[in-house]
Amino acid sequence: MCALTITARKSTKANAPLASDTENTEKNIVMNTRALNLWYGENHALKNINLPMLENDVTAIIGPSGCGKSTYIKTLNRMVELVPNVRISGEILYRDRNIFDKTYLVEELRTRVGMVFQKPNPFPKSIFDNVAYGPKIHGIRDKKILKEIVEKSLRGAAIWEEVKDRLNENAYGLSGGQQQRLCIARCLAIEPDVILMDEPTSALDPKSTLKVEELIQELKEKYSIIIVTHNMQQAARISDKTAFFLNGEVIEYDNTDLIFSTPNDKRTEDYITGRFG
Amino acid sequence: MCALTITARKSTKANAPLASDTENTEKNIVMNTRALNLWYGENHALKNINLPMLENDVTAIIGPSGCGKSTYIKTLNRMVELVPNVRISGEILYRDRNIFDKTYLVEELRTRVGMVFQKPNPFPKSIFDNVAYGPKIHGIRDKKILKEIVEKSLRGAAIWEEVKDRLNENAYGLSGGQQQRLCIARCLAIEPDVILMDEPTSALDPKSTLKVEELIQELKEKYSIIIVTHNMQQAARISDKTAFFLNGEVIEYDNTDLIFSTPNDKRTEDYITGRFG
Amino acid sequence: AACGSDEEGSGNQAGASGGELSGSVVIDGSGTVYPLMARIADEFMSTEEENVSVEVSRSGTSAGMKKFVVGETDFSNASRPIKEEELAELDENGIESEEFKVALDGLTLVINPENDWATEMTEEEIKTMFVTGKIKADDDVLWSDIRSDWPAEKINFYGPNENHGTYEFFVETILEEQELVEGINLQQEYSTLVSLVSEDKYGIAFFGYGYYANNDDKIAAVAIDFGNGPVAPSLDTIAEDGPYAPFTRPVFTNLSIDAAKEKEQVKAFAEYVFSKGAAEFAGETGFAPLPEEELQESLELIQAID
Amino acid sequence: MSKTVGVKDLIQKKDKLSKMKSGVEKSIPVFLFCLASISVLTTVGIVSTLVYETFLFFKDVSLIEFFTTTELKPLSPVEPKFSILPLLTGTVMTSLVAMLVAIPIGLTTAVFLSEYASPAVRKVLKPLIEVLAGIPTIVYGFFAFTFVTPLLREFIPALGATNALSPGIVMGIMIIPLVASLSEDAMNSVPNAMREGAMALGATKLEVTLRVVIPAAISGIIASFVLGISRAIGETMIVTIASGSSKNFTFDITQSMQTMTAYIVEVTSGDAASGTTAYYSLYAVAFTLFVFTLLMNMFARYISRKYREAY
Amino acid sequence: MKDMNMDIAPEKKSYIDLNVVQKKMSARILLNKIVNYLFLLSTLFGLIVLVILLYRVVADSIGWLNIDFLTNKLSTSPDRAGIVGAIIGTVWLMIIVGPVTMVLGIGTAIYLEEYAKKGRFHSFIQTNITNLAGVPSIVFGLLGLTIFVRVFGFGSSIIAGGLTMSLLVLPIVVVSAQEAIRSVPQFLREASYGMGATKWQTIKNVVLPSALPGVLTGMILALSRAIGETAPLVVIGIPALLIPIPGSLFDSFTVLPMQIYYWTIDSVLVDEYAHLAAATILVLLTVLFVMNSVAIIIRNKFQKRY
Ligand SMILES: Nc1ncnc2c1ncn2[C@@H]1O[C@H](COP(=O)(O)OP(=O)(O)OP(=O)(O)O)[C@@H](O)[C@H]1O
Ligand SMILES: Nc1ncnc2c1ncn2[C@@H]1O[C@H](COP(=O)(O)OP(=O)(O)OP(=O)(O)O)[C@@H](O)[C@H]1O
Ligand SMILES: [Mg+2]
Ligand SMILES: [Mg+2]
Ligand SMILES: O=P([O-])([O-])[O-]
Repeated sequence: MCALTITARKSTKANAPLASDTENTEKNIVMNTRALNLWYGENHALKNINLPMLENDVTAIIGPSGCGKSTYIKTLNRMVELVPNVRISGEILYRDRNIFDKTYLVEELRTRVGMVFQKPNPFPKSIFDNVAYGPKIHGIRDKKILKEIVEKSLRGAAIWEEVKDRLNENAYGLSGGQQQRLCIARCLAIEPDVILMDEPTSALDPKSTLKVEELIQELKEKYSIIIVTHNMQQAARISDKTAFFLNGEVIEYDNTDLIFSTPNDKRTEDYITGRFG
Repeated sequence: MCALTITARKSTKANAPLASDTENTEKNIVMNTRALNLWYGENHALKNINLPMLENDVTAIIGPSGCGKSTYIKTLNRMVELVPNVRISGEILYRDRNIFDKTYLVEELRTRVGMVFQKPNPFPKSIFDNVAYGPKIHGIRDKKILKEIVEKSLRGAAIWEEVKDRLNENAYGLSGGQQQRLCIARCLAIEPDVILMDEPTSALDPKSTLKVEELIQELKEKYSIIIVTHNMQQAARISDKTAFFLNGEVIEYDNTDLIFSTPNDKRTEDYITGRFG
Repeated sequence: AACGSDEEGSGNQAGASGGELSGSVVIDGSGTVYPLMARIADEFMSTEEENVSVEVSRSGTSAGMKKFVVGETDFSNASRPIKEEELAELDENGIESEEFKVALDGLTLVINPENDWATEMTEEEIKTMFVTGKIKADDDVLWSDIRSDWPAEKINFYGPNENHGTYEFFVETILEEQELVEGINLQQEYSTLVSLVSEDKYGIAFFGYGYYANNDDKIAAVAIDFGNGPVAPSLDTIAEDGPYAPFTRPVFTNLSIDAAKEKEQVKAFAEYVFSKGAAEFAGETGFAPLPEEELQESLELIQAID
Repeated sequence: MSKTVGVKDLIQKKDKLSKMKSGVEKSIPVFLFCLASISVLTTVGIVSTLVYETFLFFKDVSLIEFFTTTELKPLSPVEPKFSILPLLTGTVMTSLVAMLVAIPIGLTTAVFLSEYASPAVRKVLKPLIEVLAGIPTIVYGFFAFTFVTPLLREFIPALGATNALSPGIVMGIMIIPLVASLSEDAMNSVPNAMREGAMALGATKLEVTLRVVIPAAISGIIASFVLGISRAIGETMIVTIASGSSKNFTFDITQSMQTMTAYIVEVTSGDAASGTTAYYSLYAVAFTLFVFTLLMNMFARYISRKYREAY
Repeated sequence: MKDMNMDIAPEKKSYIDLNVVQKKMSARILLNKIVNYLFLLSTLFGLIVLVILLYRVVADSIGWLNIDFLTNKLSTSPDRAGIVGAIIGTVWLMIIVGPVTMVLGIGTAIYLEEYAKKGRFHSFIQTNITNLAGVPSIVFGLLGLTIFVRVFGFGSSIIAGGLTMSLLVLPIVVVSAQEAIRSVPQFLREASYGMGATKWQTIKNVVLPSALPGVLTGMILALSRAIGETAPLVVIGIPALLIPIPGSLFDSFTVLPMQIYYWTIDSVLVDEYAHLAAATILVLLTVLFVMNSVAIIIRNKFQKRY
């Protein structure tokens, strides 16, 4: 697809994302957000967002509570439209196609852009059925193929060894950390292209968090990942790019190491050093 | 009544209250807690509490969340007994009489030991009726006397000027800070001897907080006050004595200035300097 | 062939575990006649034709007729003769029907068992006391207004309501269309009337003999003097030409001839009613059986249907 | 990955197929909409049948006769009279008796369960009381007729074998759980902080209940009363069996009275032939009954919404 | 206690006289105690009635409720009478009410909760359902009589009774299904949408299975209401004597409560009918008890696992 052409630029307002045009200019842009605005009724929740997302990168989104992180990530697979009275302007290109296009079926988009949620949310079904859910709704009925997919996905989510003997047990019997990896496996089962993760470790204990973080590092080999986190250290540890949101605006966007070492914006610095949020 | 004779002493465990026997040995003890233990079912919430409370003093109770502050203060007027499955051992002397005595009627105790709650909880009645409620249930029917009581109490709670023209309006029309002072007025109307306050300002904005703090300073001329607070500065500002609770035990009890300047216990110091809680 | 087997069946297989007929017989109409018809139907189904289903409702004489004239029912019981309008409607709908007397009922005046004065009354006394304004303008009639040595207590009148053929018979035939006394307590259920009188020392009610006969432990019947000394209602006295005759009335059932022609089971049941049922079960349900010749006549009429 | 099937391709192929099936996706809401409309159709059906036949009735009988005279003799061969007042008094008197039983007992039950009983006691008593609501009304009718009336007779000799009192009481018992559970819900939604505020002033439970909890929950409590009344007005079998069918205009609850519902039963199961005024009268009565209960239900919802305190 | 007054600082003008307060205190507390017991008594009142009611029913049915009673067909003679017909009629009724209310009720609930836009139309349907829940059952009987019995010409058949009953209990099913659907956490829906599932796939595969226990509980409660309901069937017209067992949806039928009704009012004719009514009540109550227990078990077993 098209190579990253956007370099450091200023939008009309002061909220321009700054992508330092170093090293990874040759990476493809998977999703590209352009002049995105979003309103919940009267509440202007996202303001003129411009943000690229590179292939096989981990992009972290950080910012204080209520700044619009979840809203943004849910816009990327149009889950935000489940909220009544949402209004959206601007465009988001996924592989060069505008996801808000009339002809773009949301179901198709969501099959390509998977999502992992803050609280592990397995279905109250067996472990097997949880993972097989996606392939099944997309019309794969063949038992043998389903089995292969389930195993492959569970392996991919680094949970296969722990659950292979209890695939028919209810997913609610798993620990929180296992449930979250199961949800990742469920997401992998439809072989998405992009994975969105909204604070995937915030409900987990430190050990499970570590496991999921390691997993994300592995997954980025094959998938492009966007992760929302309120944990600065986590963003620093696992992401390649970081965007800092504040009050619905992108204050700064750059390579993670740069954001955390030499932020351009005073507000970013204040946030990173724990002066608010 | 009896003068304060308890001086620094160690209980069997390490949780002995330490009252430095300086200056105020001549003040009366209003309430005295001795070897108090309390269980919620299996949960041992208060462990061998020994704590005096001096007349016309403000005693602050501080400690991290869940340490038993509310439980303790609710034990002092036996409100804690409203919780099912509560078990209590030990004794609390109010003016030398054990409040757990079979012959001691809770209603009588609560008329002497008033209480102000964390969240303002006026009744859904008029301002007048809120304040008159206590006197009325205690048998005062005379309209004129009731009016006098209401005015006096509202003045006492420093809210008279703000509400004198709208006594018949519903109390829910008041702001949070006004509601809290109304609740204090309601408490004053039955002319209690001791006033218990459980985080009375935690639901208020800074301005209202200040007003209530000033009020507490005035009230202590006439009443003995125990105040639970999670706000260290507040404790330091308004109290004479401070008790530090941790895990249901009293770690340290002393003059407020001593506690905040030279705590005896490492855990107190850690808490005060914000290392936990 | 089916017709033949039917005739044999009703003759030979009585008491056997079941005949060859099936299908349903639908009966509606009078509540007075209901106990008798239900009893006959029950017996018919348990001893004669196990596979025939006879359903008996009791929406009342007139309501039953409404269904009968449009062909919804096969039999319509009645506690009064069929009316001209009803015949006209049957005609209009092209339904051929026949009215048969089934049994005799005696209109019974009942009082509380503790009432020890009015155990005998004359026909005339009954006729005057139940008519409005006859004794007193305000109708607050006292027992002593009828005979001076009776208690000076108000009479409480009860009776079945206008839904019932019994009401019509009482008002039209016995009271000769004079208006019923004001303030009479009219009820839909006979059970209610029985209870009311059994609890009311000064009460008096009228209804069919059957409801009295089954409750003679709770209520008492007035013996009526029709001029030849008091006659208590009983199965014997209410029989044809018995001494209670002025207050007896026949009860009927109307048969749809068309239904009898079309459905063997309807005809079979009709034959059963007049060959056996009406005579055998009248007594136990509180009716006097009709004379045998009359039943035989009806039976022959039915057997002649083809 | 290499050894497995290309899930991505599989999905894309199948998806094209399934998107063709998106007709299903589109038609399902339409289908469900049709199902949901049945409930509306039911209302339309009720209203239109009632209104049409009621209209026919009022062609024969004037509104004035219906609502202001006092005689009801629908099947009289001499001179039929149509007044709803005897039925209204019957309905009002039985419902009044019912509410005199259900309101005090239901409310005190609610108070006991919500304010006095320990959670353990509450957990046992509450479902037991709700059993009362699940007993079929025909059973209550039987109970009223064969047990309560004879029992009351011991104390009130003048009581008729059918009367308004006994079914009224039994209806009240049946309605206790309704009043109790709705009132209890209302009291439970009064925040505990309010109770604690009063207790801390030395109030007894009774004072807390009477002066704080009940006033705060009053809208829900009144709503429960109104729904109870509406239930009593619409109740049929108990009164049909136990209150008789006397159509006298009277307020004497020791005597037989007929309610609107019992009248409908009598006329439909009785002798009135369709097409007659008597037959139409049953629709006029039913329409009155329908409007009555509808208004009460709407009123109940209105007050419980309007006066819900903002705590 | 005297020195309590002394504790109060002299400049503080006191309105509260502690001695008075104290004197009143014991009276207040005593009152509270007494009232506590009064309230308990009042709470127990309902239960006492329940016990009496059950005791009477059991006592009256002893000797009458046996296997024969359960397996015999209906009869006019008390010692032969049984309720197998009413039991099977009740089952037939459920065969209509179950599926009809399930489809209508769940469909309506899904539409309201998942599809309808929260607006005027939504609240119109919602209000309509709440109002229907408050319409007296006898009015539903009239609806059934007019629409199903007359207009559709089903007569007093199972299908007419079943459809009427279905409309009557529909609001119960809709409301409980709505609650069940609403209690399915949003995150489960999101999880499904996140996989590219369509709305209907999400409802079918995630929402309905999770809501099932709640829906089932509502269904059972609705069915038990339908089993015990009498008034609409009285209006529709159920034969007083129906011996045959219904074999199709278009047959006449009777159900347990109707049998209780007829036996209760006919107990005046035949005393033993009161015992038959009691025995039938016991059967009905047992059925309802079992159904409600199942509902409670389902509810407890599947309660909130999220
Ligand atoms: N469903 C909704 N309806 C209306 N407003 C909403 C909704 N969801 C979020 N908002 C508002 O949009 C803004 C952004 O919310 P969002 O959930 O995206 O914040 P966030 O950055 O994810 O916060 P957090 O860190 O707490 O999850 C907030 O002001 C919030 O109140
Ligand atoms: N009603 C109750 N039933 C059972 N346990 C309770 C109850 N209330 C409090 N506890 C437990 O008792 C302990 C002390 O609680 P308490 O409310 O006194 O703490 P606290 O110091 O007031 O905390 P906070 O600062 O959060 O108000 C905690 O472990 C709490 O979980
Ligand atoms: Mg968020
Ligand atoms: Mg607390
Ligand atoms: O029910 P009847 O026989 O009196 O019409």
